[in-house]
Amino acid sequence: MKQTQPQVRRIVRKTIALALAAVIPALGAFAAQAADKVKVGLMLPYTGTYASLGNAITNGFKQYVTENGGKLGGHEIEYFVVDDESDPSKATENASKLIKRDQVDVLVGTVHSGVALAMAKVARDNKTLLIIPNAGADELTGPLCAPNVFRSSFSAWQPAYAMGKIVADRGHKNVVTVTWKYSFGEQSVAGFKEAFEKAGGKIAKELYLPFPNVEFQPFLTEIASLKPDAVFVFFAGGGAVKFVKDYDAAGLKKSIPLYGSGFLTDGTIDAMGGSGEGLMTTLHYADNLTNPKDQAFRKAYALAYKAQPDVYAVQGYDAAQMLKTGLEGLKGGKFDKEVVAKAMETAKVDSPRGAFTLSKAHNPVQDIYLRKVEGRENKLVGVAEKALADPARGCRM
Amino acid sequence: MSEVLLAAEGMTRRFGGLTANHNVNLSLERGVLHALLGPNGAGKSTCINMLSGDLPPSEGTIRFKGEDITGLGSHQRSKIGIGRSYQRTNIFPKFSVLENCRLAAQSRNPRPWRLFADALRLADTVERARAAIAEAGLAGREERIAGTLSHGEQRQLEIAMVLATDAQVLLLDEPLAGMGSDESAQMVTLLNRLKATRAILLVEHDMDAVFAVADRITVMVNGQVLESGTPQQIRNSPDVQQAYLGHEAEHE
Amino acid sequence: MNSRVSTIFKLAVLAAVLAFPVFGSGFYTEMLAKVLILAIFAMSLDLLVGFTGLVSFGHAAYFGVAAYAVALVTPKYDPASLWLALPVSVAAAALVAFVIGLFVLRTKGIYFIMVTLAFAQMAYYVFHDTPLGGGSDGIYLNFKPDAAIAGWAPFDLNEPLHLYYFVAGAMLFVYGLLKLVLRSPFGRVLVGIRSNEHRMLSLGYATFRYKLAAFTLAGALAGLAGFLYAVLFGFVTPEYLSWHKSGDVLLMVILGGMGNLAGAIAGAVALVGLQELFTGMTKHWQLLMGVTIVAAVLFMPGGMTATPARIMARINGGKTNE
Amino acid sequence: MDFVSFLIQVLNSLQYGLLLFLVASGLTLVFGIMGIINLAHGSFYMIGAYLAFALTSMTGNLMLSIALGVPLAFAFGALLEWLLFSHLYKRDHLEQVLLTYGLILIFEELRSLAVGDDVHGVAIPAIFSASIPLSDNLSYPVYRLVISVVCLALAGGLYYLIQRTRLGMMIRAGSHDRDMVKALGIDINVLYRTVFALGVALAALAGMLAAPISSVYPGMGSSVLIISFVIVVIGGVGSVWGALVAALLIGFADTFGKVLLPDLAGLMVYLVMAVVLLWRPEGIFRKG
Repeated sequence: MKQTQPQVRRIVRKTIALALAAVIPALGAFAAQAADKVKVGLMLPYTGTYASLGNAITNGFKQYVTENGGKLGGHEIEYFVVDDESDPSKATENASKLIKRDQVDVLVGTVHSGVALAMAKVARDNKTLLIIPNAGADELTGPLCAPNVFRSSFSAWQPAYAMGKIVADRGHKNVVTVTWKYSFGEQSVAGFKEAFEKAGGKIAKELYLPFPNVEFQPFLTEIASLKPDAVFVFFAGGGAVKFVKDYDAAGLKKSIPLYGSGFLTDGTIDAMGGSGEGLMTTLHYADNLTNPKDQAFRKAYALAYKAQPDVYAVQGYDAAQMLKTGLEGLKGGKFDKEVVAKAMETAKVDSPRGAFTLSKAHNPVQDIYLRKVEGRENKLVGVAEKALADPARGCRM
Repeated sequence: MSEVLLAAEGMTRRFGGLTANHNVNLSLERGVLHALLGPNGAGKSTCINMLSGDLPPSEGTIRFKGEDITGLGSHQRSKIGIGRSYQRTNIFPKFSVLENCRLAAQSRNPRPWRLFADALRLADTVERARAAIAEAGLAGREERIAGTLSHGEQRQLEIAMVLATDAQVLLLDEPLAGMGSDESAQMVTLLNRLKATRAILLVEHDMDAVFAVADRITVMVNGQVLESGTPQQIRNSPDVQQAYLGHEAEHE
Repeated sequence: MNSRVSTIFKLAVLAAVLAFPVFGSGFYTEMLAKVLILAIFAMSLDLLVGFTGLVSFGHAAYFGVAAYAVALVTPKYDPASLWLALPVSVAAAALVAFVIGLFVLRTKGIYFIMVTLAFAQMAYYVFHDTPLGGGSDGIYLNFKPDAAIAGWAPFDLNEPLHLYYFVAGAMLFVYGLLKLVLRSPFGRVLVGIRSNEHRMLSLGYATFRYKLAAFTLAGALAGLAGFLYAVLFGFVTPEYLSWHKSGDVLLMVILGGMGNLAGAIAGAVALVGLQELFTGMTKHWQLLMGVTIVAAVLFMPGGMTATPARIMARINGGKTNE
Repeated sequence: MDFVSFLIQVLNSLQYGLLLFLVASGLTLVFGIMGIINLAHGSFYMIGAYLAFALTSMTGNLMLSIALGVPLAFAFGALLEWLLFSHLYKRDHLEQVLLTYGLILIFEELRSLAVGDDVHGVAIPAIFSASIPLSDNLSYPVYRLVISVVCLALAGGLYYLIQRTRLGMMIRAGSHDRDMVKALGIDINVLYRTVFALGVALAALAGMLAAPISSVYPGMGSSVLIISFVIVVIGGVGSVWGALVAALLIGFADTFGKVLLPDLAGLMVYLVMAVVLLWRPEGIFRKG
């Protein structure tokens, strides 16, 4: 019953519009444009471990929309929000809630890779536009790439690959890797290994511990006895803090340098106390970039949300920028996802992280920075890889 | 001599350092009501638990119709015809009287694979249950919820359930406990009727009742058989008088 | 009279379920299908918790195993036959339940709760940590199973409406099956075991075998639910086997009222309904959920299905007191 | 693995096991004596860790924070028992599962509202911040050893409390037979309130002590919950010694599992539990 009434109303409205359009074409066009809001479905974690990431992404996205007066490409933006709880088992229905119930035009999400994979499936089945503002699973812009799936963040491979070369360049020959036994960790290690071995390095041992176990001591002992030249890790959040603190407390930081994918030290430096000092990581963002875009962004963000922005906020902000480019493709016309997708593909995003374009598989082609923890910041050391594109293995598009 | 149904030879049970039953020999014959007497802690419950299979003996052999059944569990012993009632009422309090006995009767012909049959319409089972209820003197109370019966009636239900399993050997653990004199009298009549076709082991505190129905009495003290014989022999045994009654006085 | 009211109520619910897609939108039809699947899941657990007295805290394992089974038997670029995938999934769940049952049924009470949890966690890690299940990110079920028999397709699961009625049919099938099983000699024994297992033993029942059979049957039906869930959503993740899922289904059973198939269904409806209601209200919806659960425990002992009777009893009791 | 590494891994196992014992000890009390399957135990651990964070940022001293926090947690536990759990003793244990499940959600959201969702660190007290060198490149943080010592002291203290004091006598009686406790003229309500509050205080203490090494983050409670259950069940419900032995067993299984059988590391803990329970279905130290 709920559904039939609007349907009737829509039919009536269409009939009237059609009649009017026949008589006064200009008026008809005007009516169509005024009604043409774009519905954006934000499917992000607002509870649980990744809640702060979900909030940062949301803030970043909304900031850009607000900067543009609530409109992107002339289309007013209407939000629909769903908490995905970072629970993959609820992901498909949450996504279809936004697509089928709220009938959003664009889906934005999410942090957790497993959830993002489920979203990508729903987006593909329903041919809805999807912009992924964080989840780094290589598959999303690899074998599962699709014309309607975009990413504003990174692939797990990117920062790790960049680090592989850095570590080799710094003269380390023999490296141990440590991460959780889950896809993101495994893909990061694979990316690192690829570049590191290509540059002549050797992985002494790959250590994995079951997610979300944080008892690192056995591995620290093993590292101490293996005596590698360096250690590469992928951890994030609480696990990252604990690993870095434990590594330092075990005295290993002095003798065996630690490197990581940038998430190790993003949003975690304060909690590490002094243990993070001097750590080198690679990511597509750093705290003291000098480009004016970043400075403006940070200032506005701090003003609006009373908090310092982080890489997640940037990714949310850029998701909105990408959407803007896409919607501009409509040239004020009715929403057409194919047109939007086509336009979005060509986006040159003026991101706070530095300008980037999108690869064929719709993943950012971006600079990866080498950063060093100084005080409470990930200070820029230099560009590790210029305009690094994910290889998009398995993408047939 | 009548047919020996259940016999224990050298049955011993130890709990850690404590010997609860030591070298107990006991035999139950068809048509004979065998009473087991003894003060608290004499090992009567341990003994009945070993006979019913609730407790494995540490040593000794238990035979049913001459066959060694020491290794069988309680459900297997029930299957071959050894039924027991419990000292503490042990029924299904939320089920009706009929369902209590029906479950007991169903165990003789369980047919678990008949998933689409209505258990309440399996005539043989229901008839057997009703017959057992009638035999135990509970006719007319079939639909009552067992937990709402009077204490005496619940004891009767215990017996009815054992009867419904068609047991040839009845191991009855204090069926008279907590009964009023009228109820006791009824139970005694019932026991007298039942023993004609079955072998009964009766563990009981009520001396009067025991001497009224028992054909044979075994007295246990400290986990050992002190004396075994006819009621007359037991009554006259100085050992029993000394040991058993002495203990009794101490304890109660 | 009371039972007539309840029969009429059940028929009304059934009619509403069957008529729903005619009026409801695609999304709500899909959501109701999900509720029906969870109802199957909850009923299968109720067979253990409510009827046999076996509190399994690892029931999601069988749900998840079947979901993975259908994903794994489906070829990458073709649909699998429904008539192969369905029996294989259910059988896989039943087999896993049987083997786990052999172990866990040796324990009792709190230990049983924990050992079922431990085995479910093992199953979780098998799919999470090994390449068998596609790793932590899960795998897609790209094609829904094909219902064709020798070229003739009675229905097509790709049609949302067909899928919905297939699910509704499965739910009715499970409800009917369990109703029949529970009045059968076998079911009566289960209820007896719940009430007093020791007595069942002394009456001559090999209770272990009965419990194992019940455990396997419950696993198979949970597998049916898992199969349908995977088909409905087309995505399988290790989280299907997580202890949170086992906890959720236990919640449904307890909320609805144990030992009552209709209660299990009501519990599934209530849990999903509340989630929908609360997530729409605030970011901190889990706070509302938690408060509701706590309030339900304190003020609704015996679950939802026992509540009308309690209210009636209080009203009647009040009258007689006056 | 060379011999020195082996010894260090043994130390790791012991140290981890003791930490696990700390987390599980409160659970085994509540579990064994009150028969409550308290799923919110992990939340109390989380609350303890956040208390440590909040109090330390106010007082600047972890030890002072603990001295303040433990009584707070005890009072909080007593309040909860009075408010919620006291209504549940006559009910089905499953309803307690349900109630405590609800509490997890409530506590987690309240935490999010009060403190937010960021990761926080708590500084190790300065006097314990040193490290002891173990091999040429590996040293052991003193604070970890301090925790181990505290855990051992706590195990001893609990043993003394349960075996030697009047409260302990009542607790032991209560875990065997509630009627007996009543018959002894003990106010069972007070006993339960005390035990529950003690359980909460222990969990919170564990959280506070662990905060400097584990950091403080959303969802930290649920990660210790299941492992605590595993320990309690392996050790035997209600047995403090059992919990200690089981915690050490798990410490060894986890440590050596990670090193020697990395592919099975996730399963290891549960495998150990399954094997123990198949061997002893009531846990290692089941009493009575």
